[in-house]
Amino acid sequence: MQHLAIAPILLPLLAGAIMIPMDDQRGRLRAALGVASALGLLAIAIALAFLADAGDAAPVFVYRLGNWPAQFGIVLVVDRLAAMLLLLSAVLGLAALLFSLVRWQRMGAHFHALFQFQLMGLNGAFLTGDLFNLFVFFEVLLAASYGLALHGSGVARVKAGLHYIAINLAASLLFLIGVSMIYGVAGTLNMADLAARIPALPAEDRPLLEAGAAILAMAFLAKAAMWPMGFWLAPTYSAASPPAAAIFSMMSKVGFYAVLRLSLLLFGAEAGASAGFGSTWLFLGGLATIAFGAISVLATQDLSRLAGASVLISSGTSLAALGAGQEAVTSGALFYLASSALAIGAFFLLVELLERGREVGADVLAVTQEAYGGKTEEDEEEVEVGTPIPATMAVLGGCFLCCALVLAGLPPLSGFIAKFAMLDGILNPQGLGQGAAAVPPDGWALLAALILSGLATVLAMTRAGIRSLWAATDRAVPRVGVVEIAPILLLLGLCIGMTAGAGPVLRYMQATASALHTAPSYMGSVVPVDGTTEARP
Amino acid sequence: MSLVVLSWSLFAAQIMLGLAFGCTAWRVLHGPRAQDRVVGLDILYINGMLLLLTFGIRTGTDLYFEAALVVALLGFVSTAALAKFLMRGEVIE
Amino acid sequence: MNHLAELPAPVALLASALVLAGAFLSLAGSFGLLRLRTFYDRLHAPTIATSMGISCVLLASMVVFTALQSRLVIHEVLVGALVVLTTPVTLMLVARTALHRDRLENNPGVPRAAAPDETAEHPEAARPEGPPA
Amino acid sequence: MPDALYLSTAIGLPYLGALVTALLPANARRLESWLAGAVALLTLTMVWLCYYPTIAEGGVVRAEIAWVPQLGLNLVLRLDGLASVFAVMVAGIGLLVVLYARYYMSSDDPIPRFFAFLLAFMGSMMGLVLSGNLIQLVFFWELTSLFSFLLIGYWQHSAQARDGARMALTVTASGGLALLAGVLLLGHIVGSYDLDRVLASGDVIRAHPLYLPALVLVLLGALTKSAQFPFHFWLPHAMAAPTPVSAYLHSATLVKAGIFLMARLWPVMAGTDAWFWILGSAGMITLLLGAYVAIFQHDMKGLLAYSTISHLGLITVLLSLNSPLAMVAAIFHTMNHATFKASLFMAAGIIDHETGTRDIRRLSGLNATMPFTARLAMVAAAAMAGVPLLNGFISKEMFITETLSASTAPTLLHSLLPLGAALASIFAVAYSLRFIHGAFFGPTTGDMPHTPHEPPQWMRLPVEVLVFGCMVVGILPAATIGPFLDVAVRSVLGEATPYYSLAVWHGFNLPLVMSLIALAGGALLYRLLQRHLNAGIDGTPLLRRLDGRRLFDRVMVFLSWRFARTLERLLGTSRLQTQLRLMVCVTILAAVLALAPHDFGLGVLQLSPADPVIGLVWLAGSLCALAAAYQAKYHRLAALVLLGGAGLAVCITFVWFSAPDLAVTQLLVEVVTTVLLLLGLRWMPKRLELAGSGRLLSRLRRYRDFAIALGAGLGLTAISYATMTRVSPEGISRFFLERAYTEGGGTNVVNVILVDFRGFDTFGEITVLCIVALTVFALLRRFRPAPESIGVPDQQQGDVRNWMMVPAVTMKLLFPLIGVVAVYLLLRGHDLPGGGFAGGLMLAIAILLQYMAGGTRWVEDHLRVHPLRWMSAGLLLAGGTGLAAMAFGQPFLTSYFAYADLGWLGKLPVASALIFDIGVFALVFGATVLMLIAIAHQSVRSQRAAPTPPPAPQEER
Amino acid sequence: MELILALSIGVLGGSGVWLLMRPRTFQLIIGLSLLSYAVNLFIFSMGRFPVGRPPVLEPGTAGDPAQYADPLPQALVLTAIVIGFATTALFLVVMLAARGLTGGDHVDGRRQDH
Amino acid sequence: MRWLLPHPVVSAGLFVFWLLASRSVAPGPVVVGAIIAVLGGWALALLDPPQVRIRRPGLILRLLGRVFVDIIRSNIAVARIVLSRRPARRAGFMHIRLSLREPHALAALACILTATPGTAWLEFDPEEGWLLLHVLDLIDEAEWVHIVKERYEAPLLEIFR
Ligand code: NA
Ligand code: NA
Repeated sequence: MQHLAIAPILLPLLAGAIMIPMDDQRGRLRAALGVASALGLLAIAIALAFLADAGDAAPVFVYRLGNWPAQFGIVLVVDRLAAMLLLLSAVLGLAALLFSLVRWQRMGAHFHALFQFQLMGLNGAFLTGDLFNLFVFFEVLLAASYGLALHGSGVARVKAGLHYIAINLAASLLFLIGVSMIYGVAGTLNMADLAARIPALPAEDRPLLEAGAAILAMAFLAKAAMWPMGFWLAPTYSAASPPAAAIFSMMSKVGFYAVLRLSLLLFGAEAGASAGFGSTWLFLGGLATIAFGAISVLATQDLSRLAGASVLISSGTSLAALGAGQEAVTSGALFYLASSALAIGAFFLLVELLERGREVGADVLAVTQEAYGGKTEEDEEEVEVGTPIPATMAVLGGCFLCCALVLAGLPPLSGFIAKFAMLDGILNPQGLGQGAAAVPPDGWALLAALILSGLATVLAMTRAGIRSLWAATDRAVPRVGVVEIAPILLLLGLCIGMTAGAGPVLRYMQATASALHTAPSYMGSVVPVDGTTEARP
Repeated sequence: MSLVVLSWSLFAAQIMLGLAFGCTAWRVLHGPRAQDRVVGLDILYINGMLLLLTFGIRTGTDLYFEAALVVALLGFVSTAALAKFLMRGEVIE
Repeated sequence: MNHLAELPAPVALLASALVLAGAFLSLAGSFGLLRLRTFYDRLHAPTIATSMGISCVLLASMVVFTALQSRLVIHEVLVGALVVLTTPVTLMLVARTALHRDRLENNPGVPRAAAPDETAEHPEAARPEGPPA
Repeated sequence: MPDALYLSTAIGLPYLGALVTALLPANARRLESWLAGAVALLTLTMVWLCYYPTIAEGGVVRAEIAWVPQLGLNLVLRLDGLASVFAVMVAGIGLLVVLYARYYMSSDDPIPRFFAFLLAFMGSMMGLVLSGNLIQLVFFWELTSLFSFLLIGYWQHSAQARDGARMALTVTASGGLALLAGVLLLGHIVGSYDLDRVLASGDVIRAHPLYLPALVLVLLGALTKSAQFPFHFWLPHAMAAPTPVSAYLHSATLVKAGIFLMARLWPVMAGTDAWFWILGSAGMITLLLGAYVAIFQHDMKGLLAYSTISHLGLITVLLSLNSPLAMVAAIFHTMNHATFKASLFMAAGIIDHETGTRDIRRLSGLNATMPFTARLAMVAAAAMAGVPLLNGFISKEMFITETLSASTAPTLLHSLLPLGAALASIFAVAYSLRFIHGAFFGPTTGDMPHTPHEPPQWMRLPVEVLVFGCMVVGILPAATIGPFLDVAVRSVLGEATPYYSLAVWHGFNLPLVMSLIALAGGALLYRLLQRHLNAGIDGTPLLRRLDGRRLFDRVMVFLSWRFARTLERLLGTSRLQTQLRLMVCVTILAAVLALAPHDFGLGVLQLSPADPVIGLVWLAGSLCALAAAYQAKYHRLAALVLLGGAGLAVCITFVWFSAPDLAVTQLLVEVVTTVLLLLGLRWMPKRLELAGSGRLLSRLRRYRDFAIALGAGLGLTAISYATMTRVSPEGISRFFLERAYTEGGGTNVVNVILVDFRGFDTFGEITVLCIVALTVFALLRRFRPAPESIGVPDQQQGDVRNWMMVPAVTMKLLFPLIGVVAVYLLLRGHDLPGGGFAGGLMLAIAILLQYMAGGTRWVEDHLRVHPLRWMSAGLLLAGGTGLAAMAFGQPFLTSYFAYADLGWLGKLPVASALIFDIGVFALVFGATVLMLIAIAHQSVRSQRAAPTPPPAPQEER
Repeated sequence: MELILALSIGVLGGSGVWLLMRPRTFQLIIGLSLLSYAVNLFIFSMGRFPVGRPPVLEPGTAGDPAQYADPLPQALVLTAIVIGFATTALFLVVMLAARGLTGGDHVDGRRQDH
Repeated sequence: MRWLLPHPVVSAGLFVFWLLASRSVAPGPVVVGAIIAVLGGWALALLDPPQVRIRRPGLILRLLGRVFVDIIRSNIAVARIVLSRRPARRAGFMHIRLSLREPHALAALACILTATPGTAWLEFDPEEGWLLLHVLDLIDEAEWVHIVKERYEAPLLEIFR
């Protein structure tokens, strides 16, 4: 049973490792392996979520790799937050993978292996309880994301990929600087151990620790695309192949996850002199990101750029909500995170179907192509979609509408519940009717930001939707396969499910937020107070 | 007495090697042509390796021998690759 | 450095001499690399370091460790062997490169080919360098 | 309980119907309309079932379904008098509209979609009026916006429909967001979103400091939805919708949602000056403006649209008056307006349907060709104009009475009210006359696309029903509508319900005089304007410039182009340099901000004495680094060599401070990196130093960058120096030192950490390497070089065999030698410096050397490396070691260590960590070779450039 | 001694940051390499640069922390080196692909200014 | 035997290398060394290098001694040139026509000439056998030709025949 904690990492790893030497003749086997692994991950994630939700605030599993005591070896920690993110990444992974089966998997080499490693990296980042191991998993997921971002090659992807990689390499260096500073001052890498050490830190060492945390945060915030470090996101995501972009909708959440986990664990209420460190900046950065995302959303004419800009808004919203520092807002933000990740994933997949028919190989320089051996790859392959769906435009339109509704936070889908939950949390931090204290100014700012960004999204989505679905009447109806639309329907169906089942889902989120805001329960179960240097069992 | 002599000679030797390192680095810096830099780098590696060996003597551990071995082997590979690039325009044809 | 105190005096003195000689020769070679005026001249300087310089230091190391560990320690030979084996390769390649580039740029005083020809029969001494590339 | 069932059916059934209809085939028009009609009828029945006896007796039906109880958001279905009036309108007129649409819609249109949207809209409207929770109300509020958007844009091929739909959605959804904010404030003030609790908290709300913001936000929602000035402009453009939609949404339901909301919250939010001023001024302007503009509309539906705007303004003014009697009038006029306006829209639709045009200028003499329809339209129009004995008259008279009684109040607006009312009534008569006179009278030979004739009887039936209603209510108000109105009013006003009389005749009083003056004045005005109107000029006199649509478009364009694009350019960038610069600056700022509040200083640790050797090495190393930075633009090779110099300094430093493992690894990596970069240099463009790079601007940029770089460097120095002068914390490293040998079985603590204590990191790290190699391989398979670098480099004259003959001998000999070193590093790693990573890289270098010596083809004729297999095997081996532990019931990667006694050979240390390390070795070797070979292959590919596609540089050979 | 190392970290880091902000891809890659040297040394420096401590344990003993260097930063540096190596290789190849597809070596594609 | 040890000399070298590197002659390292030596030989065989046949071990030793002496001598000479303030010397290129063609022998000669400061191997023309040398102190060209041809080439010709 314990081993269930590591399964989300091992399963894709082994699947990926087996796929590496398979050549294109074994494409079907490779795809089957990939789907099997994704399904397995989904099953595991569901099981973990149920197990995590069954217990109290403490993590359900603390898996000690190599059987070393937690603060010396590396631990994986499964709590509600981790389980929820695992589930999200499993769902998005499955959807993106299914979508890719029709044609994107053949647009370049090693797609399936890279995809599995991507999932492994994501899962590892969510599970690990060790700061440096988090770096390693960040690198795993980033490396795979580089591969997926470049999957299919072409000018746009390579140009955007270059920026993406350069910025993330720089961010990784910041990560290392931050982690090592923290180690240099606190002498540990285990997050829980670190949290336990911070309150007792000598005053003269505190500035260094906080500076380290600030630098570390920059690495995360660059990945979460906080303004002004997120300009890479929209070009990269919009240039990436749709399945990659869909799974990337989880990637920007990783940065947020790290900030969430660490800021609440290390600088929560129990952190002594460091309590609440940086939350103001987080809040301001989040607001700036929302503003910039809203501006980008308004400014863009392109569907996939629109999707990218929506990621910015979503990131900014999560960050600002976290910066607000209220448990009630955090739970709303978690709900929002899940809902927007699903919708953005679906939107990226959908955009490709809507824009299908653009020439694939057009972006390769014609001159070199001729001189360099011509059409060597599968560039010119016909779009063969399998069984096409009926009433294509109606289905696509419906899906677009759903995505737009979730992203804009309009009823009736989960985006509305999410925004409402956050706004309610801002206005009534103690709960509705529980002492109507005056709302602080930052509450008003967040409220305005959420409402206005929703408005901007409505405007942009309406414009884009009308242009691509209604105005283009003379265009040929794209051929869309059942396998392609199914994942989109799956993701949007989950959004609908999150609306209908908002009560239980939000209850899970509230339990998660409450556990996050009470760091000692996490600390206590990861690093037991007594057995600090206890020998290997 | 002999200990003092040896210590000081090791120290002096390391200073000399450090100076040699500096001289070579200057050649690498100054060029003027690529081939000069490549030769410079080769010797830089040799100087570095000698530093490691003297350091090994100074500390009395032969654990730095591997590092020296690797320097000897790899300094060659990188300078050979540089030279090959200069000579043929690409490292692997 | 208390471990060095265990060394017998003659060994220590021998090692000192060898280390100093090796370091000095290496410094001389590097200094030559700095000082000599043409590339082809400079090609010679480092070989002082790669031959005697290294040998002396390696010998010193062998002596010291043999004395310290009271058994024959000669694995340093490997380093020497590797250097002897590899240095020519680098230098040959670099030299060949320099020749080739000088020829391409028609720098005077460089033999046109491996075989002797009329103009290069009696090459003069130090040639001026070509312009930096 | 049956009440709850009825109410949830009333909301759920339309949605269910919508779903079923959407799935029906496109040609099943009859079935679809029957289904829709049945749904509407059933919905109406449900309301009816609740109405009697509970509502009729002044009760409230309430059902609660748990949804998100934590947030105070439950599905609360609540039917009272006010809601039932609206619910009946929604379901009843819905039923009529379905019947009408059955004949109106053409078979070319996608009928299932139409009915699906219509039913969904009906459901949303029902949800709105039945909401017992404010958030739920907003929820359905936005849904009505959404489905109205879909209905307006139903004929999506028409640009007008698209623009109209977009405008409607933009305005109403924005208003909805404002409403959400307002409702949240109300919830905050009251402590609940439940309507009953909110309605009970009027005093608290009005006294709260947040009252005004909440009021403004709520009213923003109401006014946008009800098309009140200045948000009125969307409604005329929504006329691009099919006429049944206009009849339904734009007379009876959607636009009344705002009225509903204002009436709903009237008990708790009205009664203040702010309420009066906002609503009074907006309503008054709308009333007059709408009526005035309506006169000059040539499109029948346009006329009706502006008239609707005006009537909604009327109702708004009534609501603004803070008087219970005005409230009665407002509700009454709402009902009346719904009946006559819906019938008028339907009539206009019939005319459009039968003649092919709605242009009043083209229509003529329909009184003769379609007499029955004409009579119906005339009666409805008369109701609209406020002619006595029709329902419009009664409510309008109540309106005038209220304005007159309000005019005694102190403010200017109050005193202007009767004047406005009179003027608006005159306009109303004028446009009603225009509607009738323009279309039905005059010569029968208009220039109409079709020859006009009466519509099918069933298509006329809804109009007949509604007109009948107008007349009945107009003649016998108290007997027909009275009870319903009373229940509705009581549900709003409760105890404060005033006495009012629904009589047709109140005696010859001032209001009646004003009505009569209005009728006469309107007729006169129409007569005066007839010349102008017959001239057929587009646009409204005096208000030509006030084109809401143009303004809207300008705002939209400004928002997305000028504003958003400019801001995006200002606040964002697409340039990598700027992005990286920002990142560095933000990080520096973050660190400074974190350090600044404290007094950040050095620690107390005794510094170790400076070693001049390291000083010399670093003098050289620093110079190399600086020179590399300086040279990297024009002298790439020089920069590369200098980078090597700096790397060597790092390596020596590692040795100096007791980290031989790091030194070895650093060196290996540096060499492979150098070779990789060299392999890449071949494809880079030639770069010549250009004059003129010293422009002032670029010089300034460089100074700025220099300052940033200096800051970053100083920052790193300061932090590392400050840390090094501090005492080490009592950290976790003691554990590693103490257990490395006793429990990890190795003396090289670093290696034991890497393969055991923190083996999982290593596992991840080799995965990274593996991923990168795969990516490199995939990317290079589609590599296209720039045209000018395809050719063979000019240095390559003569055969490589010849040139490399002597060096190649040595390089080949080195192959096994380096291989042995690789194995050596691998096997001893656990105890001494070395390890799988170093070994793997070493072996890759051995292969690389052969490629350098012999060229790609030669090597591949002799050697078969299968890098992908090595990688896979390595990863599986490393992973398998971890899994093996699981088989023994231990966590993943738990190490096992023992000495196997091999007799005379001695004891062989068997550590699972070694197997793990072998996995690392294989993977690193495979990945490195794959990358090197993949890049190297590009030269071969380019030289083979030929019509036949070259095989991809697969791993075999 | 500490100051020398801190300064060299600063010089490496500063040069790297300078190159990071340059317009050519090759400058960027050299810059990233220099920066990763700086960062590796920086991580290493967080173990407080012990001078003259033995790098490996005496066989059969448990190490005394006062006698040995802090091994953990070293292990971290090793991981960082490997990952840095991998990413540098990847960046190189992307740089090549960009060069091939855009025809230039500007970080933003074909931009010509400075 | 051929298949087991295709390159016995190299295998022997590798075996010695291993033992030296392991710093031990215990049975364990010996066995591993033997395995590695065999594997190394096979690896080299993959590359299909020309077979080396080395004769006259005595001559090899004599040559090594001679080279050793020369290295010391030329080290001193070159060090003097480098360090002297105004060196009286004439550096220059010179051609020597070699009879050696065997690659290993040429490689050995290159090692010798490189290891001896003062002479630098620049270019070799395998067809005609012309070797282009650079000599730091080219006072007597004939003397250098003699050294290369007689002192080094002749024994090498004997050894690699
Ligand atoms: Na190691
Ligand atoms: Na020489």
